[in-house]
Amino acid sequence: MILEGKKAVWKDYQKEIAEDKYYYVRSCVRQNFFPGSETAFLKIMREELNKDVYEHPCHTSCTGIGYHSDIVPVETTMTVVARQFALMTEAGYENLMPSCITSFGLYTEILDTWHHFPEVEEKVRRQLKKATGREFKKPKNLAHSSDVIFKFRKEIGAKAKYKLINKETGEPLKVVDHIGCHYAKMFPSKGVGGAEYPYVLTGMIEEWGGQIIDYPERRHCCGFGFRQYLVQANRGFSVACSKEKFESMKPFKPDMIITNCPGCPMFLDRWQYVINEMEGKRYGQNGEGIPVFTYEEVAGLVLGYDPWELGLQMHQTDCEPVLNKIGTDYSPEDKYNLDISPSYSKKHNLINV
Amino acid sequence: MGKHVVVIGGGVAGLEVAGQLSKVGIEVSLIEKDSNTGGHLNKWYKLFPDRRKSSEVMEYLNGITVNKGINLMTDTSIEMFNRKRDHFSIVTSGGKELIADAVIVATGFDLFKSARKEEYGYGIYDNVITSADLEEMFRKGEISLTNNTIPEKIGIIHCVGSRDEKVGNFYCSKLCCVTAVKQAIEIREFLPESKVFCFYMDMRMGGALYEELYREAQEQWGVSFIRGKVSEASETIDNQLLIKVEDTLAGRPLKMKLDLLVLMAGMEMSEGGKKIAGIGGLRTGENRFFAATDNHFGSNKSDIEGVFYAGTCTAPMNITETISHARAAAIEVIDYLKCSN
Amino acid sequence: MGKLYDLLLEDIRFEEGLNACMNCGVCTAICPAAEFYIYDPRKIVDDVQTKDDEKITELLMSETIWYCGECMSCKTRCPRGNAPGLIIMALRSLSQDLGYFTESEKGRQQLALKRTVGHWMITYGYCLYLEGVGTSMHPEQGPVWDWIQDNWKEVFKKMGANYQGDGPGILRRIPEEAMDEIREIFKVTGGMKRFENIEEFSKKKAKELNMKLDDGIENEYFQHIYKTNNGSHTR
Amino acid sequence: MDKFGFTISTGRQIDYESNDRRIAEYIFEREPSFRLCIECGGCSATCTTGNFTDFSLRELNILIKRGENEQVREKLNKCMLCGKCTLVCPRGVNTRNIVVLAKKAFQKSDEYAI
Repeated sequence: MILEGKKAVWKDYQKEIAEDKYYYVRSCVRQNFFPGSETAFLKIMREELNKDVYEHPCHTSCTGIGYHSDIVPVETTMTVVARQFALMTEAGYENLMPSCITSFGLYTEILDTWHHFPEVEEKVRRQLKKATGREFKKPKNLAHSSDVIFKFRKEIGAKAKYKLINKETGEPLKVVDHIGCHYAKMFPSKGVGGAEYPYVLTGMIEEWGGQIIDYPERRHCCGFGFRQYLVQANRGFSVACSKEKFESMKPFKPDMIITNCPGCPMFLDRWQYVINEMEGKRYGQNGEGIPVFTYEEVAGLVLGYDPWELGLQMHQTDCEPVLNKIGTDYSPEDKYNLDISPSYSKKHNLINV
Repeated sequence: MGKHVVVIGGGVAGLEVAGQLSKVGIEVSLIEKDSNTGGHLNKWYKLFPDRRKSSEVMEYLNGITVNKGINLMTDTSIEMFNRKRDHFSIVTSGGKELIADAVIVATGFDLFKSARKEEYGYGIYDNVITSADLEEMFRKGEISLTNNTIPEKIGIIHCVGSRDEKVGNFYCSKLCCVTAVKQAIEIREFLPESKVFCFYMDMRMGGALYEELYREAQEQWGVSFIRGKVSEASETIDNQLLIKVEDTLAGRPLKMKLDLLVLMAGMEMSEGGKKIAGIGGLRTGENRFFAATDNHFGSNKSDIEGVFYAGTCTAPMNITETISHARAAAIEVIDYLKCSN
Repeated sequence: MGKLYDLLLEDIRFEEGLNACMNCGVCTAICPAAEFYIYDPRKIVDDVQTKDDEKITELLMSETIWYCGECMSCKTRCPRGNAPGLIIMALRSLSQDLGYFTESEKGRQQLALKRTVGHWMITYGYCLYLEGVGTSMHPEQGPVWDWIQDNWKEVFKKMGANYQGDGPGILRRIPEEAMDEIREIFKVTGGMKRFENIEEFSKKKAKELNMKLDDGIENEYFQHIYKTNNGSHTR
Repeated sequence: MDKFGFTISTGRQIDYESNDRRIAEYIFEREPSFRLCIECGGCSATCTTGNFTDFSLRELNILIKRGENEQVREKLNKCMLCGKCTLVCPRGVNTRNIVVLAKKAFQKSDEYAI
């Protein structure tokens, strides 16, 4: 592997990411499976980085999962997305920052379609007006929330309490990055680092002390495939995809997996449990699984947030091996203790600052 | 006649056209940006279809430069280029002004920069090389991997940078298929224990003796041909390359581990040619090569009277075609100079 | 000849997704679905570009158009700028419009998706709304999911959620006015029509198969389409 | 299966490294024209069986070369050995003999002779 070659590719894919004043839209999957990640994200943005992040109470799902399950027609999806734009316009924001990769991909795709087919945009404007009376401006800047954390990775690194380094050996943790398919595969120029060697998570890991490892199935889909997971009869395909990835990364002995898509960490986490149940196979070291994290969780850990406030107890595959390696100060016995009241949730989640 | 012609580019086409013009007593200034003439040919080991040594062709071409009436200027490029009524004023990088009655553009091609096909990992994965790198190995007489071991399984990917709108090249470079076949045979000659696989979309064996060479590769050298465009390569923990392709004629995806991957880089309009097009106001086509006035009987003519094209600056060509095209350019120039008398 | 092709052309994704295919197979080579299912996106694109009504009808009734996971890896690589994934989406839409989807085991699953994801979307404004969706439908979620389901409200409170609350935040209750807008959009743009279509053709199919299909998910037909895999899709 | 309601799918890629190509090697040695196929499909087009079933001689040739032996074995007996294919082949491949040799090779491999 020649790092210089990758650096040359990364240089070709610099994307513009807004500096401040973000309009945040949430992710259906993240909310249900990794709610702590979105909470931590807002805390980092607002408290650590002093950014203006606005969330509109009336925004909804973009319909992405329904759209990619093909039960929602493209025009419906475009109009729901147009409504999101309208809410943003009305709130006086122009930098759209979705939490979800499917949404990010969908917004990117729709803006591209409208660019090439202005008549489609006009039709959507008419339909939105008819259905809701709303009008909209298109976002000036569209960046996924992982792009924004990437942008401020150095600022986060400067405040870090922990590094992604094995405190016993002094060696950097070996990290596998997994990028959501819709981040850059459809429009490589819209992703930091492009589609083939995405830099968005690699940049964070490098900055926070870890070492990214490349492995043959790095670009492979986690296997969600929308209908391929959502319907039980199809899940054999879904799990097979993740298994392909685990088999491929195993020889590299990764300490952890970091992801930027809401769904992927859930699948990479749960499928390890299923494969172990079905075949008695584990892919981590010492007979353990490979801990899987969202990038918000990793940022939170680096900043010294409590693992149980980050929601790491909502993972099926234990995250403790990583906590122990980097030396997180945490209380193992409180993992499932729900009586301890959250230290920051009220302040940072419910109110738009 | 006392005429002076400037030839831009000292590769195969430039040398040949200069030689032909000097033969009939026309004074030629041959301008070459590198310190040697011969262009890409310098890097090649043997040539298709008969696998003669490229040095033999080089010998013929270098012989031309000593012709009477050829003023060879190496390490020189063109900075300005204007038509002034009945002649051209050309300013070189050395600041010298040349006055010419006609100009021949023979700026040739550049090999496609294979790193642009990111998914094949050229410049990133250790043992991914281009057809040009392989020729270099042939010239050194040694095919080896970065860890100095000998490869056993070698894959050749056709159409790298050709027939691919992802890199903006819709056209076929037309010589890569036969180059792949030639190189596959040569690998087998060098490494009799090796296995060679060519991954192609179509085998475009449209030149004299090409198909015969293809047959020889199958029959005598046991080269395998698999129809499918390789989707990606990645590096395994033992430094092998895992490739993914559809074996389209079996209708099944196929994965294979290789020790060495060779990319058949296509041909593109040269950077030098683009520069000349810019300063000379010469028209280029959608494929970015120079656009001739007529595809059938004006392939040497530009839109500017007195400016002609020779060789691969207009389209991918093999050496035979390049030499023919250069000779045709000489005839056009001689004709033009006669008429302008 | 070409009538169905013309219908496909009305889908903007089809126009974006199909130039001329040269059968290089780069899509199939990288396709996760082709790796596991007996599936070849190259072949589908090639069949579609013949414009042959008979071939397209066969596709619309087939299992094969339902294997794609819409990861769009194919779009990254196609040297002709095609996106087989988008072509598949257009085929799936047309299959549902014409009611052909119930002719295949995988196609029939659209009702399951409509009654889960679709239902959540127009009821709550989220594509996923998993309170109460226990491990019976999702055994792969593991013991942690049991714990989360058993302690749903407390877990979400601890995670800083605004569960069913007013204002912004995680799993907030989206105001009824906002939901009215979403439902109106579905009405105006054909989303409701798609839902009705899926229901209507599924009911017809259930009758044909002599299976019970009531509302919701606790009925014979739903459970059948959600769980049945006849094993012919993979090797 | 019982607990989860599905099993983990297995891949259907041709896995070049794990396939056994001894059947192909056996044929290469005895029928050198096997190497010459350019997969034009002339044989399949003229093949009587191919015109009535989904049997494809062209595909069979490839599957043998890739070592997809299970599939080859299954398809092999569909050939009626009429030899019409050899009349049309532009590369002079003795397709009929390839089928004959493949059958022999399977027989031998069943007897553990190759």
